Amino acid sequence: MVVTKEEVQALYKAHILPENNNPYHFEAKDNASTSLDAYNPMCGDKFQLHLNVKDDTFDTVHFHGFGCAISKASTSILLRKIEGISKVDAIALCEKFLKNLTEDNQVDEFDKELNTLIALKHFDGRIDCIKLPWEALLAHLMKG
Amino acid sequence: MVVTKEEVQALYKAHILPENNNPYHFEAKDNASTSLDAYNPMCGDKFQLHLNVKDDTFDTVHFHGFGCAISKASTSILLRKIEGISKVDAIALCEKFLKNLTEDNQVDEFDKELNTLIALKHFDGRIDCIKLPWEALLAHLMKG
Amino acid sequence: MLKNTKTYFPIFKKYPDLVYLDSAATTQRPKLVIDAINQFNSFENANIHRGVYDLSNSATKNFELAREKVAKYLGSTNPKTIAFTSGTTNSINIVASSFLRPRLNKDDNVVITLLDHHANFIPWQMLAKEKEAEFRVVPIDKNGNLDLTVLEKSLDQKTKFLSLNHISNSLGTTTDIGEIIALAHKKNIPVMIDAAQSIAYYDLDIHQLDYDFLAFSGHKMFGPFGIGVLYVAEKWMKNITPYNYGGGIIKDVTIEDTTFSDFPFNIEAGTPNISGVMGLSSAIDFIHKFDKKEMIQHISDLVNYCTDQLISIDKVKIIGNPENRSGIISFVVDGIHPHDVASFLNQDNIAVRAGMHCTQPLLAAMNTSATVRVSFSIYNERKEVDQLKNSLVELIKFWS
Amino acid sequence: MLKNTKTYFPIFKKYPDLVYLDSAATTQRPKLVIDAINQFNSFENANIHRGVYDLSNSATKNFELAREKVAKYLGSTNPKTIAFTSGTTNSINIVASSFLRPRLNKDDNVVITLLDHHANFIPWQMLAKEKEAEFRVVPIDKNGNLDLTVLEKSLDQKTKFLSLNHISNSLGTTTDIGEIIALAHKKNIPVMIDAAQSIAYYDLDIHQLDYDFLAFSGHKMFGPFGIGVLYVAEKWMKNITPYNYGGGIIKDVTIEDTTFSDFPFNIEAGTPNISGVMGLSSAIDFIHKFDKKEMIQHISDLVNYCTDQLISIDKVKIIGNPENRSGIISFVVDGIHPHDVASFLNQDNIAVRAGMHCTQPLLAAMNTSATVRVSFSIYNERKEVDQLKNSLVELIKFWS
Ligand SMILES: Cc1ncc(COP(=O)(O)O)c(C=O)c1O
Ligand SMILES: Cc1ncc(COP(=O)(O)O)c(C=O)c1O
Repeated sequence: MVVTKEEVQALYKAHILPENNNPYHFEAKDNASTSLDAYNPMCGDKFQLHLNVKDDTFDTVHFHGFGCAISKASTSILLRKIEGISKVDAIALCEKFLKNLTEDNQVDEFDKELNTLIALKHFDGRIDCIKLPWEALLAHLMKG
Repeated sequence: MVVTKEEVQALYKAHILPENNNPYHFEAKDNASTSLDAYNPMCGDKFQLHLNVKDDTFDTVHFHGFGCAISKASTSILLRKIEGISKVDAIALCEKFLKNLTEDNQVDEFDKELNTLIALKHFDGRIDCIKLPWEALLAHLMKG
Repeated sequence: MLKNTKTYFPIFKKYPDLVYLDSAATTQRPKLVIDAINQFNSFENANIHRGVYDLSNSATKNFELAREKVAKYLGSTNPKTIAFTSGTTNSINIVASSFLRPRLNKDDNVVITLLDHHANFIPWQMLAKEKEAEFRVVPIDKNGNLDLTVLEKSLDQKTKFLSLNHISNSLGTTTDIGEIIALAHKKNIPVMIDAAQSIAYYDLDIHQLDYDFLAFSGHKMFGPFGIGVLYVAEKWMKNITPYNYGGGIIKDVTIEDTTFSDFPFNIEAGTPNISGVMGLSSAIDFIHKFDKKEMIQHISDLVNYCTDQLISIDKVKIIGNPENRSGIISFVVDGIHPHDVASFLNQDNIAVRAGMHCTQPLLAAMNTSATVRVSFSIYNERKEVDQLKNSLVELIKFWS
Repeated sequence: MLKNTKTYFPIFKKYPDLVYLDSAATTQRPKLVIDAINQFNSFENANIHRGVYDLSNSATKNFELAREKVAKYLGSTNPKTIAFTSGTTNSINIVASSFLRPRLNKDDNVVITLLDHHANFIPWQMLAKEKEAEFRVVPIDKNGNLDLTVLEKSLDQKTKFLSLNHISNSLGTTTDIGEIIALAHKKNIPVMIDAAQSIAYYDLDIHQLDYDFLAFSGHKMFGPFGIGVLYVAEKWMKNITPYNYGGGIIKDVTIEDTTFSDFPFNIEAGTPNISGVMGLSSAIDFIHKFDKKEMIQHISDLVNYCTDQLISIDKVKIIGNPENRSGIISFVVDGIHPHDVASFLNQDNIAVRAGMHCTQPLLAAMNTSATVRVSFSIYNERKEVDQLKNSLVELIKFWS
C-alpha cells in the first residue's frame, strides 16, 4: 500500500507534529525507579524512558533523548498510555499494538492516537521508528 | 582457437601417448645432487625431478611421480632437452618455451616435440599441465 | 522421473548437447533465478538498512523476507537464526572462530570425519593446532561408509564439537545425520552440519534433525555465487561474536570501545550481497516447484543406472561403495589419469570434474590421488549416462 | 559536464523521475554490467579451477583475466597483487587479522583518522584492544580536514600501521593520500588505503601513490554486490596468511597438517563469487568509457552547485567544510530530524540517506548524531539539485 504525499502530510500535521512539538513529560528524571534506553543503532535514535513504578503499576513516567518526529511522537503517546496502568496491562497493550503494527491488516481497534501510529506503518521505512519505544519497553518488562 | 577432437586425438596418438608410455629416465634417483618437486595442488599432479649437476651443467637427470599424460610427457620432454646443457641455457630455454606457450601466438620455432607441446596449449584447460615441470625448474634455477 | 526439467535452464537451450555432470561443483541456474537477479540489478538496486527512500525500503524488506524464507526452508520460525554469509566455507569458519575458539581448551578435542571437504576440515584442524587440542578424524570403512559405533567411540567427555557433512562431495556417501546428532547430543556435544551437497534436494527440517549449526551455499542449490547461509540454533545465538568488523553490526562506536548487535546482524558486517540474497530467495522458490522426494528419486535413478553402466566397463573402477549414495560417483580408469579422462570426455561435450575434489585426506585413505567425478541434478537424463559410457569405452579403446 | 549518462542505467528508464542522490551507499548498475552478469549466469556458468571442460575453462580464464584487469586498473602489472574478497569491509579485516595481528605488540600503536568509516575503524580498534596496543585516532579540524602536521606527529617509532580512507563517506573530505603515504613511509610505516569512495572516479595509480594495501567494493563502482578487492604490495605478499580456511587455498592437506598457497590464492578459500568477478570486470570496462578527469569535473560541478543551493536555504546547515570535497555533502535541517527530512524528500522521489553513515565517532566530533547525506555520481544533473532545494524549502515551510 502506497501512501500519498498528501496523506502523509495530513497525518504529520494532525498528529505527529503536535506530539513532536509538545511531547508528553519530555524531561530527564534520572531518579526514577527504572530507566531504560530505547535505542536504534541503525539510525542513532535514542530515548531514555524514566519510569516510576509503584505496586507493579506505572505511576509517573517521563522520557528524554533524541530521535525523529515519528519515534518521538510514538514514545510520547506510549508514555501517555501506560501511566496509571499495571505492568501486566502494559505488556498486553505493547503486544497488541505491535501485533497490529506488524501484520498486514489491523485486526484490533485502538483509540485515535494509536490508530494514527498504526496507519503510519504504510509510510515505508519508518515502522522501526514507531516500534522503537514499544519494543524496548516490552523487552524490559518481559525480563521480569 | 578450438581444437577438434580429431586433432587432439592425433596429437595424443603421435606424441603424448608414446612419451607417456615410455617416459625418459622415469626412475626415482634419490641420491641426485638436486631434487625438486613439480607439484600442482589444484589437481594433485606431482613429479620429483632428480638432477645431477656437474660444473653448472646438467649431467644425468631423472624424474618420478604421478600425473596426467600431458604433464608426464611434458616433464619427460623437458628432461631430455636439458640433459647436457648448462644451467644458464636451461633458464633461457624454459623462459623461451613458457613465453611461447603463454602468449597467443607462437613467435619462436622449436623442434617437433616442443612444437607439439605448444600446439597443445589450445587444448583448453591443460596448459597448466604442460607448464608444470618447466615452471618448477625455472623457479628452482632462478633461486640461485 | 522428472520430465523436461532442462527447459528451466537457459544454458541447455544454448547448448542442447551439453552433458553437464558437475552439479556437485555448482548447479546450473534456472531462468527464474537469473531473472530475479537481473530484475534487482536493473530496477530495484539500492543499499539496505539505513535508507528511508522507496528503493532502499523495498530492498530492506525483501532482504529480511528472504531471511524468513530461508528460515522456513529449514523449518525454523525464527528468521534471526539465519545469517547471510559468502558461502559454506565462510559459514564454517565463522563457527570455528567465533563459537568454538573461546570454548576449546588444551587437551579438548574436536571431531570431524574423513569424508569431510577441506572447508569442513582445515578450519577445525587449524583451530585445534592453535589451542593444542586434539583434532580427531573419524575413519571410514573401505566402502566409504561411516561406522556409527566408531564415530560414537570418538566422542568423549573432552569432545567440544562435532562437525560433519551430510553428503560427501567426493564419494557420494549420505550419512545418517539425524542419528549422529542424537548420539552427540546425548553427550552434550554441539553439532555442525555441512549441508552444501544436500540442501537443494533433502529435507533438513530442524525439528527432526536438531542440528546446532548448519552451513550451505547458494550456488549449489540453483542460486548465485557469493552467497551462503549460516544457521545457528537459538540457544547458541548469544555465543556468536562478530567475524568481520565493520558497518551495520554495531550498537555504539566510540574511540574507546564498540558494542555489537546480536546474531545474525553481528555477522553481516559491511554491505551484504543483496542481489545474491535475492537470487537465493528465488532459488528456494524454484526448489518449491518440485517435490523433494521426486527430486531424490530422479537423481537416485540416474546414479543407480550410472553405477551399473560404469561397472560394466572393463578398466573402470568406482571409488567407494556407500550404502546410501546420493547423486555423486567418483571413479578411475585403469592407466588413464583422471585429467586425461575429463579432457577427452569434454571433447564429447561431457562436463565432469577431475582431481581431489578438496578431499585430499579422504582420497589418500582410498589409495588414490585423484578421481573422475560425475554428479547429477534434476536436469540430467538417462541418455546422458549412455553418452558417458560410450565416450569412456571409446577413450579406453583409443588409449590402449 | 557529461551528457546523457542516465541512458546507460536501466533504473532511470523505469523511473525517469527518480532523483538518486545515494551513490555513496551504492552506485546504480549500468546495462553493460547487468548484461555481463546475466550472460554469465545464463550461458557461461561453471565453477572454476578444478574443471577441465570448456565452460569451466573459460570461466577460469575470464576469472584470471579479471584479476589482470583489476591489477591494471591500479597500474600494477602483477595480477598476483590482487585478491578477490566480498567487499571493502572484508578486505580491511583480512589485513588487520592476517598482516597486522602477528606484527602488533603490546605498547605499539596503530593509527587511523576520525574520518574513517566503521569498516576502517573497528577492525583496528579491536585488534589494538586484543594486543594491548594503542589505538590512535587522528583528529580533524572543525571543517572536517585532516591536518597533516597533526597526522605526522601521531606517527612514531611504535606505529606499526596506518590506515585511512581516501574520501570520507560522511563529510566528503578528500585526503591527500599521496603525501600521507610518503610521510608514513619515511618512518617505515605500511599504509592501507580504504578507497571505497574513490575507486570509481579517481586514478589510484600504484606507481604514483605507493600504498601498501588498498581495499574497495564492486558495488560502489557500478559493479555488483558481494565482490571486493584487496591489493597487497609485492613486498608484503609473503606476509599474508589465510583468513578463511577451505578449498582452493592449499598445497597439501593431511590429517596432521596443511600447507597453503601464496597470496592471493590463499585468501580465496571456497568457491569465489565468480559472477561477481565478471560483473566487476565489466564495471571497469564501463568506467573506461569515460575520462576520469571529466567524471571528477562533472561531480565537482554538481557538488559546488549543491553547496551553494543548500547554503541559500535558511535552517540548513552543512556539516563540515573540507578544502577538497568529493561528491558527498552531509547536512542537517534545524528542528527536523534527518530521518524525517529523508522521508519527506522520498515523497518527492528524491533518494538521500539519513543517519550516522557508519561514522559515529566522526559525527560525535562534529556535534551531531545524524545527518542527511546527498552524494553524486556521473548520472546526476543540476536540475536534480534544484529539485532537492525546492523540496527542502517546501518541507521547512510545512514543518514550521
Ligand atoms: C569509506 C568507506 N569505507 C568502507 C565502506 C564499506 O564498504 P562495504 O560495505 O562495501 O564493505 C564504505 C561503504 O559503506 C565506505 O564508504
Ligand atoms: C561438502 C562440501 N562442503 C563445503 C563446500 C564448500 O562450499 P563453498 O565452496 O561454496 O564455500 C563444498 C563445495 O565445494 C562441498 O561440496
